[in-house]
Amino acid sequence: MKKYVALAALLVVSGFFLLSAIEMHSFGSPAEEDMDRYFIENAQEETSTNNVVTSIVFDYRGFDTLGEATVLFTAVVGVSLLFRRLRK
Amino acid sequence: MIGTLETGHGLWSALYWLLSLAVLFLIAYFIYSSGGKTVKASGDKGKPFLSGNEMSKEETHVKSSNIYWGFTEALKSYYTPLKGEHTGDVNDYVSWFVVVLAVVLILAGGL
Amino acid sequence: MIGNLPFVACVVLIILGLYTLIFKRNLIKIVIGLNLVQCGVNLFLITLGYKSDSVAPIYTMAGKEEMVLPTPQALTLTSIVIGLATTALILSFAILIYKHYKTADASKIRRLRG
Amino acid sequence: MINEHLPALIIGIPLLAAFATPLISKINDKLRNIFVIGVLGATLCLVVSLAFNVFDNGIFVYVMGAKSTGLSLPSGYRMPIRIILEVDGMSIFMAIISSVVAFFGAIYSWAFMHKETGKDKYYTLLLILTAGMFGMEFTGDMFNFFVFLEITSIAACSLVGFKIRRGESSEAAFKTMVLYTLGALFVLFAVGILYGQYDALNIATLASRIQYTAMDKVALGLLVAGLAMKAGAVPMHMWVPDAYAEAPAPITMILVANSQASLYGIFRVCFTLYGLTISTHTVGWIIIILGILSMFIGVTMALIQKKIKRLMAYHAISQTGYMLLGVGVGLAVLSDANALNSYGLKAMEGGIFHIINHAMYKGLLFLTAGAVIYTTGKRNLNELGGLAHKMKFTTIFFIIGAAAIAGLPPFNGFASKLIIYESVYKFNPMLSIIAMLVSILTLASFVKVFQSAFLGPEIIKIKKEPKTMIFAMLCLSVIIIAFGLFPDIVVDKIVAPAANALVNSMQYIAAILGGA
Amino acid sequence: MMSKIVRTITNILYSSILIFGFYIIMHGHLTPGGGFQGGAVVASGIALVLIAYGYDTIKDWIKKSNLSILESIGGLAFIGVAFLGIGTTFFYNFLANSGTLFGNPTVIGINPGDLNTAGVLPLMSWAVGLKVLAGLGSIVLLMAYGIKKGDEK
Repeated sequence: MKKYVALAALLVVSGFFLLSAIEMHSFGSPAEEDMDRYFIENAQEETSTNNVVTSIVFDYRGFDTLGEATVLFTAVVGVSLLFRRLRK
Repeated sequence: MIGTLETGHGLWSALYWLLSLAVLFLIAYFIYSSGGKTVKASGDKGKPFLSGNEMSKEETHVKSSNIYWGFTEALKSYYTPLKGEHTGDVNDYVSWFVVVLAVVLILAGGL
Repeated sequence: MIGNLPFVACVVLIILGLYTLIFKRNLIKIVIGLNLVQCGVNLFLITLGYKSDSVAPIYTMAGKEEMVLPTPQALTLTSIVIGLATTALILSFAILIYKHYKTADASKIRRLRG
Repeated sequence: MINEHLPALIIGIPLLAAFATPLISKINDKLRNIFVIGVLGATLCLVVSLAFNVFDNGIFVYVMGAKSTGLSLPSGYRMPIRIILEVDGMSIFMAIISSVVAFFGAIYSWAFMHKETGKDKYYTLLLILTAGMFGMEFTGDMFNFFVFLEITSIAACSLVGFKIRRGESSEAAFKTMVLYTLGALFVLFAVGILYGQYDALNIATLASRIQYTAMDKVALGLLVAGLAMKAGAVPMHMWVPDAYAEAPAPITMILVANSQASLYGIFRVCFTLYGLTISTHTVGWIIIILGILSMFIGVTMALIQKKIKRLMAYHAISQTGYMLLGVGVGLAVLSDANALNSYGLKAMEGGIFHIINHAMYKGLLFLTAGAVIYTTGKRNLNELGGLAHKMKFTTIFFIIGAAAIAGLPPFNGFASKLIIYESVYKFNPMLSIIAMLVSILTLASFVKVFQSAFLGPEIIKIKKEPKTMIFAMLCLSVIIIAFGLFPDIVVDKIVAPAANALVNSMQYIAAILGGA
Repeated sequence: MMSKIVRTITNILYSSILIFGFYIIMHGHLTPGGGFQGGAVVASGIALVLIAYGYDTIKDWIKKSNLSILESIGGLAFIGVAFLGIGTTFFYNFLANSGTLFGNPTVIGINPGDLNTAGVLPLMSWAVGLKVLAGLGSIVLLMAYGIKKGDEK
C-alpha cells in the first residue's frame, strides 16, 4: 500500500520535472544571456584572464569557491572525525 | 510604560502580572498562616502509602512510561498508526519527502 | 519537444535516482541513487549553458568568438566538488554502520524509531 | 573602515578560524578552546554592531570583489554580476540568534566535551557550522545559498555522528545526510530552473524578472519542500528526533538554529523571491498546513517518548509549527492590505518573535538534558529520578525552560504565543484553538519529564555539573527572563524590522537594482 | 599490495601524473583546468599508489597528519588571499593589471596566452590545488584506514 503511494508520488513528481524540462528554452539557444555576455566580453579586461570559467570561479564568484573549498575541508575533517582513534 | 507589549487586540505586561501574583501570594499566605499548626509530617504520617502496602521510598517513584498511561490508552487508535509510520527506515523518510514534494507541486502548480 | 531531449535525459536521470532512493534497501545502492540525482542535476545545469555552434569560453587559441555560457560551467564545477564531499562523508557513515550493525540492509538498520 | 566590511568579516572570520583550528590544536588544547570562544565572541560583537548599522541605515549591501563595497551594478549594466551579500532586518535577526547560540554552545562544550577525543575536529566543525549559518542568512545569491546550505549540512551531519562508539549515531547521521543532500539537490535543481529562464542568480534580480510560469511553480515547490524538510516540518520530520537525540548537547542547540536558518530560507523564497507574483493565499495555506501538522503531530509524539532528548526533539518540531503558522498567516494575507495591517503583520511578528524565543529556551532545555546525560550517563527517562536533590542549578534552569516552552507567564514563550493566538484567531479561530491545545500538551509532557527525572527519591548516583556548563545555562536563562519581562523592547527593536523587511520585498529589490 | 606489473607501471606513471596535475593547476587561468581539477589529478596519483602498494606500505610514506596540515595551509592561503583584497573589498583582485606578480595586462581577444597574467587567480589556484590534493588524498587514506579497522574487529 505504502509503496503504491510512494510510486504515485514519484510519478507526479516526475511529471512535473519532465514538464519543466520540456518547457525550458530549446536546447542550444538560451532564452536570456545578458549576465553571461558580460562575463565573456569583460572578463579578459577586468581580471586579465584568458579562461573565462576560471575568472568566474575565482573572481566573480570567488565566494562560492571559498564555500566549495570549505565543503571539501569540512568533509575531510568529518571523515577524519569518524575514523579517529578513540583512545589517546 | 516599559514592559507592555501590544498583542494586536490587547496588552500584556509581565510586570503587572508579577505584581498581581505577589498580591495573590500574600493573600494565600495570610489564609495559610491563619490555619492550625498542629499537623506534623513525622512518624507514620510521613511514610509513603500505596493501596494499603507499605513500600520503600524508591519504589514509590512513578516511572515516566507509566505517566499518562490512561491518556495514551484512550487514544490508542490515534497512536498505533502514528507510531507505525515512524519506521526508522531511510527509504520511508525519502518517500515521505517525495510525497510532500508531490503534494506541494500539485497545490502550488495547479492553482 | 524533441530538441529538448538533453534536458529530458537529465530529468530521467534524477527520477531514476529518486526511484533508487525509495525502493532499494542496500546502503551502497542508496548512495548510488543519491549520486544519480546529483549527476542529473549537474548535467541539467551544464546543458542549460549550451549554445549551438560555440566553443568553450577560453580565449587561449580559441577557434572563434562565439562562446557557450560560462556561468553554468563554474556552477557545475562547484556542485561536483560538493557532491564529491557529500559522497565521501556518506560512504564513511555507511562503513561505520556496517561495522556496528553487521549488515547493509536499510530495513534492518532502524534502532532509532518511534 | 571596518564598518563597510562587516558582513564579509562575519562570515570570513569564523571560516579563517576554522582553517586555523587544526594547527592551533597541535600546540595546546586549552589555547584552542580560548581561541574558539574568543572568535565566536568577536563574531557576536561584529553581528551586534552590524545589527545597529542595519536598524539605523536600512539594508546593507556588500558586493564581493567589486571596486567598492556598495557597487552592485557594473557601470552601464542593469544586472548585478558578482556575489552580493544583502543584509536586511530579517537576516540580521537570524544572525543574532545564530551567533548567540554558537557562542554559548562553545562555552558549554569546554567541560561537556572534556573527556572526548577528536576535539580539534569538533571545534573546527562547530566554527564551520556557524559560518555556514551566517552565509545562508546574509547571502543575496541563490547559488551561494545552496553552497552554504551544503556546508551546514555536511558540518551538522559530521557532528551528529560524533559518538562513533554508538551505532545509533552513525545511523542517525546517515539518514540525516541522505535527506539533507536530497533536499539541497532539489534546491540546486530549482536554482538551475530559475537560471535557465532568467540568466540570473541574484535573488533581487530574479525577483524583479520572475514571470511565474509553470517552471517557476515547479521551482517554488522544490524550494519550499526542500527547505521545509531541513526546517523539520511534519511529515518530513523523521530525521529530527534521530539527529537531535544523537548529537552532543551543544551541537543539538546549534542544530536548532540551523533548522531555523532553513526556515529563514523558506521565508526569503516565499516573501522576497516570489513575493511579487505568487498566489500568496495558496502558498500561505501550504505553510499553515505544514505548521499545524508539525505542531500537533510533534507534540503528540513527544508525549509518548521515553528518551529525554528525543522527547525534546519532538517538541522542537512542534514549536517550529508555531513559527510556520505565524508567518504563514502573514503570507496568506499579504496581498490584502487591510487584513495585513489589522492582524497579518502581528501574526508575523509573533511567529518571528517565537523563532528567537524558541532558539533560547530550546537551547537551554537541550543543555539541561546534556547536563543530565553528562552527570548520570543515562538517556532513558525510566532510569532517572530524584535529580533535583543534587543538581539544584540544572533543576532551576529546567523549570525556567519548561515554563517558557509551555507558554507560562511571565516567560518569553508566553509573550510570543499570545501574539500568535490573538492574531491567528482573527484569521481563522480553529487554528488558534489548535495552537492553544498544543501548548497545553507541551506543558503536560514537560510535567512528565520534570516528575520522572527531577522529582522523587534519589535512585541513581550522580556527579556535580561543571561550572562552564552552569554558566552557559545561566546566561540563556537570563536572556529568557529578560525577554519575558520586557517583550515590548525586543518586539519593537528587532522583531518588527524583521517582519517589515519580509513584507516590503520591493525595498530588498531596490537596494540592489536601484530605483523602485 | 598488487602484483609486480602494477607496481612497476605505477612507479613509471606516478611522477608523470603528479607533473600533469601541477601543470593543470599552474595553467588554470589560460587553459581548461584550475586548482580543483589539478588537485584531483594529483590525488588520483595518491589513490593509484594506495591501490598498487596497499595501505600498510603507503602509510609510512604519506602521513595523514602532514596532509591535514597541508590542507589547513591551503585553506588559510585561499582565504588569506581573499582577505588581502579587503582594502577595497573581500575577494578583490588587487594584482590584476598592476604590473607586478601575475600583473601583465592580457591581450583582448583571441591570443596565445601569457602565464604572467590574471592577478590573484593563480595564487588562489595554487592554494585550492594544495587543499584539494591534500583533502582528497587524506579522504582516500582515511577511508582505507577505516575499512582496515573494520576488518580487524
